Amino acid sequence: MAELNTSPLTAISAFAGAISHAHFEAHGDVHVAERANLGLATLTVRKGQREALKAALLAHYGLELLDGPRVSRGNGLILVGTGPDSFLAVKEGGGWAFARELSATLAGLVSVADQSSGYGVVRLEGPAARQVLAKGVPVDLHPLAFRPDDAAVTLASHVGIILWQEPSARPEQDPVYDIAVFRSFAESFWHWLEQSAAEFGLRQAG
Amino acid sequence: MAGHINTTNRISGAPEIDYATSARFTFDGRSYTGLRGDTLASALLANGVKLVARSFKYHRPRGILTAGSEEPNALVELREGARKEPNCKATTVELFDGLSAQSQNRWPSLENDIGAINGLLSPIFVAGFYYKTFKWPASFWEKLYEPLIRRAAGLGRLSNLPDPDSYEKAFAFCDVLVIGSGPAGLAAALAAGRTGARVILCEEDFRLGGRLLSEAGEEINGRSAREWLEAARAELSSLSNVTLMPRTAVYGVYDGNTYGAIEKVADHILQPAAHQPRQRLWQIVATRSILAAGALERPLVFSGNDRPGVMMASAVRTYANRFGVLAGKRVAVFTNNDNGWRTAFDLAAAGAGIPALIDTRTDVDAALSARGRAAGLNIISGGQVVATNGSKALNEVIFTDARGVKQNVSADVLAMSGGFNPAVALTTHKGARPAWSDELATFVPGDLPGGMSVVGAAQGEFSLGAALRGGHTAGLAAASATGHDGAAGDAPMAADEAYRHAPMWHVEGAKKAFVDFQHDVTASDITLAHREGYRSVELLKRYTTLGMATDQGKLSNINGHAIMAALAGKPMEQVGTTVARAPSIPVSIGAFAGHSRGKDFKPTRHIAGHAHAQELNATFIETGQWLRPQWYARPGETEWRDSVNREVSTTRTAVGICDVSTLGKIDVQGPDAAEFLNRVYINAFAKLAVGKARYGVMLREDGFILDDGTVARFGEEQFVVSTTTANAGRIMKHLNYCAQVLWPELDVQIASISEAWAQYSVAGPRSRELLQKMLGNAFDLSDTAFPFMGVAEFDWAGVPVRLFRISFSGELAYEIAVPANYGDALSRRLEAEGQPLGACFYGTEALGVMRIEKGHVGGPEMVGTTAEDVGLGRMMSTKKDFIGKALAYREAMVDPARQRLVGLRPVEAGKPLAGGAHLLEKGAAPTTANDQGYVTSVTYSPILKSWLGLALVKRGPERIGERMRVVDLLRNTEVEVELCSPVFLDPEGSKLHG
Amino acid sequence: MRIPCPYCGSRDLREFTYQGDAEATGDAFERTYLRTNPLGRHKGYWYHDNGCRSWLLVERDTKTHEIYSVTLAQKEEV
Amino acid sequence: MTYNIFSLAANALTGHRSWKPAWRDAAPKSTYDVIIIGGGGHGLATAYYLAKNHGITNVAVIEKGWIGSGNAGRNTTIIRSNYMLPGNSAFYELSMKLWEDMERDLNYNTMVSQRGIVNLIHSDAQRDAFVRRGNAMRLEGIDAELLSLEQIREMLPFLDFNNARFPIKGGLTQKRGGTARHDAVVWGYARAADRRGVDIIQNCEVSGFIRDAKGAICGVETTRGAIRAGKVGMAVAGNSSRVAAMADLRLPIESHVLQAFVTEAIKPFLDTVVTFGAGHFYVSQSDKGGLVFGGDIDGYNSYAQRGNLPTVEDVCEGGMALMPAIGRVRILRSWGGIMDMSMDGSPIIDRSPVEGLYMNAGWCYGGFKATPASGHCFAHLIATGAPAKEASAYRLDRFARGAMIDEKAQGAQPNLH
Ligand SMILES: Cc1cc2nc3c(=O)[nH]c(=O)nc-3n(C[C@H](O)[C@H](O)[C@H](O)COP(=O)(O)OP(=O)(O)OC[C@H]3O[C@@H](n4cnc5c(N)ncnc54)[C@H](O)[C@@H]3O)c2cc1C
Ligand SMILES: NC(=O)c1ccc[n+]([C@@H]2O[C@H](COP(=O)([O-])OP(=O)(O)OC[C@H]3O[C@@H](n4cnc5c(N)ncnc54)[C@H](O)[C@@H]3O)[C@@H](O)[C@H]2O)c1
Ligand SMILES: Cc1cc2nc3c(=O)[nH]c(=O)nc-3n(C[C@H](O)[C@H](O)[C@H](O)COP(=O)(O)O)c2cc1C
Ligand SMILES: [Zn+2]
Repeated sequence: MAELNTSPLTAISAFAGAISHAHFEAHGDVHVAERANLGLATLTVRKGQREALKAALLAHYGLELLDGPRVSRGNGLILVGTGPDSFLAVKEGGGWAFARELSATLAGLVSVADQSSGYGVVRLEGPAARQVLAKGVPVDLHPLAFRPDDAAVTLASHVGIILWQEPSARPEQDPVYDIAVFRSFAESFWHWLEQSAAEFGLRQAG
Repeated sequence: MAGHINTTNRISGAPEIDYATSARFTFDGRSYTGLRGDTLASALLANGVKLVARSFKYHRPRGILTAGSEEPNALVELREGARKEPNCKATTVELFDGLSAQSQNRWPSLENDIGAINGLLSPIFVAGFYYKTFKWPASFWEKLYEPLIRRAAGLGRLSNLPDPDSYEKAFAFCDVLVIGSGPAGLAAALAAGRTGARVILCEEDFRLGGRLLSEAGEEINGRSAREWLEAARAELSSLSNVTLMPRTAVYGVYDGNTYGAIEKVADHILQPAAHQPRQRLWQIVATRSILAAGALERPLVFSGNDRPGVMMASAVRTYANRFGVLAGKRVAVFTNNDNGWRTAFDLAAAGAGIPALIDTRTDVDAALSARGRAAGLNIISGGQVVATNGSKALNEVIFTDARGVKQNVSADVLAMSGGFNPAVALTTHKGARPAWSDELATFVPGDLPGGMSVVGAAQGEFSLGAALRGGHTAGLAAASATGHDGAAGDAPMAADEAYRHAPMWHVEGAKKAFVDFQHDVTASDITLAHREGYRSVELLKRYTTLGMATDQGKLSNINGHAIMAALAGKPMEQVGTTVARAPSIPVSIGAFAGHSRGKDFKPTRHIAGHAHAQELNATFIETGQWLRPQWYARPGETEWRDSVNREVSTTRTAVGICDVSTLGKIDVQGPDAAEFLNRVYINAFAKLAVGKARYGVMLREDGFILDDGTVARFGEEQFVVSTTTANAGRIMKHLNYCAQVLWPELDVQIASISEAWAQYSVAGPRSRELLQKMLGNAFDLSDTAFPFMGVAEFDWAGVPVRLFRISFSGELAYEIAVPANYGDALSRRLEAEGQPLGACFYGTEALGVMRIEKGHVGGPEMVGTTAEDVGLGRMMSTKKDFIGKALAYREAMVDPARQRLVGLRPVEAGKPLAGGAHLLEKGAAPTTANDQGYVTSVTYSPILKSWLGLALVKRGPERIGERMRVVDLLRNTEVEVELCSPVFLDPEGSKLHG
Repeated sequence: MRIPCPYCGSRDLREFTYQGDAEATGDAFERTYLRTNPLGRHKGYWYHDNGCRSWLLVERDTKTHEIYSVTLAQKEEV
Repeated sequence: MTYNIFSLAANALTGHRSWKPAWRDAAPKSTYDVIIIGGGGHGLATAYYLAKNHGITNVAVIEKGWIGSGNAGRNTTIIRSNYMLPGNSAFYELSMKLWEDMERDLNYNTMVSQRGIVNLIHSDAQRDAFVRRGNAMRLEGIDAELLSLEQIREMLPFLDFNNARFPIKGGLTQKRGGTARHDAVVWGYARAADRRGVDIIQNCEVSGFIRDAKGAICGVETTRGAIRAGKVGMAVAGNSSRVAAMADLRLPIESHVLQAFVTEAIKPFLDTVVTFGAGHFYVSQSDKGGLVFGGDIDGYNSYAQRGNLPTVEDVCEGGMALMPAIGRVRILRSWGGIMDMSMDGSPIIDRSPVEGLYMNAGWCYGGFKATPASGHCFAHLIATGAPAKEASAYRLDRFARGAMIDEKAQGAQPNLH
């Protein structure tokens, strides 16, 4: 009989499969990479706790919570506005432990659900990124209408996405978008992305 | 390739034509050469081809009538093989090297078309003739008459092969959308663009310029219009806030300032480049729009007006000035307005003979007449064309002069002009109607869609000066309305030539006078419709098919309606016009589908363990958008049944593993979470203990079953609701409705976590052994520590685990969940740990077998049933309110005679049962009245060695033990069954405890 | 059609689903089955399905599809 | 003048000068025995059967626009009787029988074309559901056949069999189903009713009801004046709620827009009616050559006879998924109609709670095929006061009783029916 296997399970990120089969160009105007190992959590404000939450976020993370579909940034985490009382909390390298940390820190103020595996996140950048997204995202992403730290919960073709623009050196010419997609849709989303980006050349970033 | 100018009718000096680059093409197999800048129509005319098509009904010979997308006659099949495209307008097809086109709707050839016999029978084939005949005998309709009609009708052919090209959709947003790039549109785009507003300019044609491309000798700002055009194009291209979209037609106006446009990305080349779509469907959201779509010239209705060679006067000019093609050597003109004169002047200047200029008016402007006389024109004022001659091409025009004296001239082109109709279609897509203008004798825009303004010829402003001024002013106003008030310079200036015109709707004559060219609707058809009472323009349309062809009446409607108005003795504003609809330019179905076709029709959702399941040789099944393992075939298993039977037996005797990740999982938290669930489910949830799960049923507001599943309580304020795979989205929406709309006072937070967890059912007598071995001392699975319906959360192997002791199979069973990124690893670990225990994976088929053996209701039992119908009535709490309660007790819903759930066993073991078959009593005739119910689910049970069924049967539970027949009249099977309890296996539930 | 979601801003129809009458009054039966169904101004419940998942109260003209007002069905707390 | 090949030939020789109007353009009289509101297929058929079956000829059909301007003039013309539930099948089969005899009965060729209808099956669960339906039809004596994948391949070789997201596994067919020329149905009933003395009054909108002292309805107010009648029947389809509101009634109906599409004409391509089981798409080819197709309702309540782009795209995506050969066929025209979506997807033919007012409504997107039976049964109800046996389940109180006839089992959610 085999020995008790206590070795840790290994993670496979949402886009790992799609990217391993993807066709990339050496040169191109759209660059893409998966942001794996993120800490992700849905954060929903409890009744009457919005002000207390703001204070707690400021105290613990130095994060000033913005209203509406915006990205608020604090020490080590960002909150993406996804609804009147809900946020997608994102932490670099946080994994599933992130949700526990948030639950503990913000107990009583919010309800937290771990989504570190729920979404796959890709980063799309480059001069043609906006044109690629226009082929499926029914939201105005023109630099005058959608700026760094703006967010939108919307669609890309038939796949639901959470989209936000990251700050970058030249956000008008070279925008950087992060896109969270429910895990099971990763391959379909990828396929759409690959087709839509093909004419501009899809390059693997990093 | 060297350019050719020596084709029959080519002339030099057209600035839009690249004389140095030729393009070879074929039409009906014959080779020709055209030039870059040509359309197929201009190239055909250049080569002297007159006959290009046959009409729809009478198969009359037809040529090229116009130079734009309003063309009714010159439709061809373009390309070959799978790329063949029927009904392409030669007048809008951009010529490319290698183009091949065929004429259509003719047999055996264009020259000799048997279908032309319909023309001889035309006294019978009048409007609506088929309503009056073909009635007998009835069966002949499908067998004889209808196939004949169908074969004669229709236009081009489809290849019947999958379209090899791809299509794309795209969204765009702007402050100002300008539709049309004639002088009005260019002026509007310049004015708006200079203020800094975000401008999109859509132009259907492949060149920007509109009528400026077609006219000679015009001046703007004191210089040649050509110079202004080139400067305008250059300036617009240089503005980063202006997007120029040639080859893009706006086809529809929708709610919310949304415009549909179709871009022909690669129709002008042999085939799309790699990664290039053939066409792109744009959805443009524009705060303001400026319609500058110009005006269409109206034909005149007279005997023989459809003969190849009879053309629109503006088109004749377009061919000469823009394309460098003389449509004819002897161009007679028939007009009721000054535009015909312009054609005469330009064509004379280009070297054509003008045998006669026939103007219906007797009061032509003196200066114009003088100019005509000076040019030596044969002017017939007060004249009318009464007939034309020529077989398959015009050779003679017969007309009367003001005194009624008949004359004839030989001519190979008759350029006609009946006045102009503004292109108002896009103003009416949202329901507004155009307004009749007596002054212009045409319809002009009436109420406009919100945010739209109309300029230039589309507004009924027919002079160049007015088009430029109007465009400039509207461009400024639209930009200003979107907050852009920058300087934009002065409006371009040009002359305001007058629009002098005398309406003329129908010239009486002996032969057919066509109103709708493509559909062969004649003036006498309109008379007939009037006589028979089809007088509303909408009835006229439907009875005669006037305006229903591919050109949608762009040329014919107003003439037809005016003839009806005259017959009815009513003014045009009362007669009105028919409704115009999107798309105003026909748009291919492929473009509307875009990326979503083939495998991309709908997204495909993958479970985290997909790759592992593939390695285990799983066959997958679509469950909504998910792909789920259906069974896992092992070597030697030839029938899918073999695999399923093995999976069931293994699970029932050892242990089976099943991916259940697709079930919906909803995280419900908050101080009021328990109260919330208590209101949502029919059974009580308020007192569910932490660390426990409970099965629950939800009803819709109307009292019927909505969904079922288990609810686990992980904490005082934390629950996880599970839903069926199919209903996950619907339940999320429902719970949000409850929380946000029904009970906003409850402090509850809801999040979908379906995707966050990969979940596996581990079922069977050795399931505990497998899991305990795998989890080691991370968790104690003993019955006392973790009893039936227990739930727990703990860490193991570096990840959080959620463990549920719940069972769908009726076996001792668990569900184990880990964050989905670890699903693959868990799946493999389960396989490895399970192997020594004889474990196997099982798919949805085995899952289905086991749930039927246990009589658990599934999707097929929850279609339009009440809780009572499926034996769950006792779960409905009498002590609390819940959604659906108020309506669940309506009389017919609690009628004991309803069809209710029972089990079925064939009397003769081994007889298969069929899902969907109905039940009849023994000896009863197969009638609706005798119908006792139907079979919802069937399976073969390898454990019980029998087919089993679940069925909804009238008073079912009261009739247990009764024998009936399961009858499938479609497949001619009949099986005697005994009604039994739906729980076939282990009714006491002893197996649940292992 | 575009619906100005109070949270997300103006969004395309494809992100939303219409649920039903927000004006029907009466008992459970009447509210569930009997619709006011007027031509003209009407308030209905919509769900921002492919957006912020808010339930919305949309006042809209059922003939022109003009939208007069959109509010969150759940009033924001003050 | 009777329509046949001889009268047509005779007229051809004389320049078609002696044809008479197919129906008189009547002006309203001051009173009628029965007024039918709505000059669609149902209203005109009702008037025809009142005259033909019940001898009631002092009848007016009042139409706000031109006859057929509502859904009768804009539907995708599919006729079938492939219903599943007992309350429906007998009714739609009566309708099918009336279709089969219509041309003779009306002396008008309505081009009833029994080219068959095929419902495609894409999963085992769907096959079971269609087997259930097919058997219910057979029990009612209606033709239904299950088709194998091979049979479908042979009939419709251009469907996507190889690269489909949702593979085709078979089909259910009703060969007697098919299409009819929708406008001709309106004109045929109008002409036949007119020939029996019925007044067809166009451009006359009912704006209110006239009530007697006891509150019973005894006439209508219209844009052309008051018109009195012994009984008033409403058959106004998408406008049912508005007309009922004039009698202070609130109905289990919501009006929704359904779009339809026609392509440019092409040579014969599709010889039957096909419905896609894994998307929202159904299609047939008109005799003129256009592919006539549609899909789901837009999904929001509306009185605009036009829809929006998401639905257009959804329908065409279904079309391309099913028939990738139609990618290069162009949509010529799209339009919308106002569906009287009932809360269970089935119609109502009943007396209203208000004395003197009879109701025919709730046809959803399936009332064209019902036209003859609807007229037949509604006439019976109005003439005799009792429901016709084939329509006996279509009572208004069934919602309160919980006896819905819900083929799709979706509940009181019109946009899901
Ligand atoms: C796009 C589309 C596709 C469809 N496809 C099919 C199909 O394939 N098969 C099928 O069986 N069914 C189909 N239907 C449904 C079918 O068309 C309708 O159910 C049926 O036509 C309704 O009955 P009707 O003909 O009497 O209605 P209508 O023709 O709508 O008649 C009602 C009439 O009442 C008039 N009216 C309304 N209010 C008043 C008033 N106050 N005063 C006077 N007159 C008034 C209206 O102007 C209208 O003419 C479809 C419908 C649409 C819109
Ligand atoms: N001689 C006369 O009596 C007479 C009559 C009418 C117009 N005109 C002349 O025509 C010109 C009118 O200028 P204008 O700018 O109003 O019209 P225009 O005809 O010059 O330009 C209209 C442009 O709109 C494009 N278009 C039409 N529908 C479109 C759509 N749906 N999407 C995209 N593009 C579309 C056309 O292809 C065309 O290029 C003036 O020069 C005027 O003198 C003369
Ligand atoms: C079965 C059917 C076939 C049709 N075929 C055509 C057609 O070939 N050409 C056309 O222009 N319209 C066609 N139509 C659409 C009508 O022109 C019209 O749009 C429809 O009847 C709705 O009327 P409305 O657009 O005037 O509101 C067809 C409609 C139906 C129902
Ligand atoms: Zn929103």
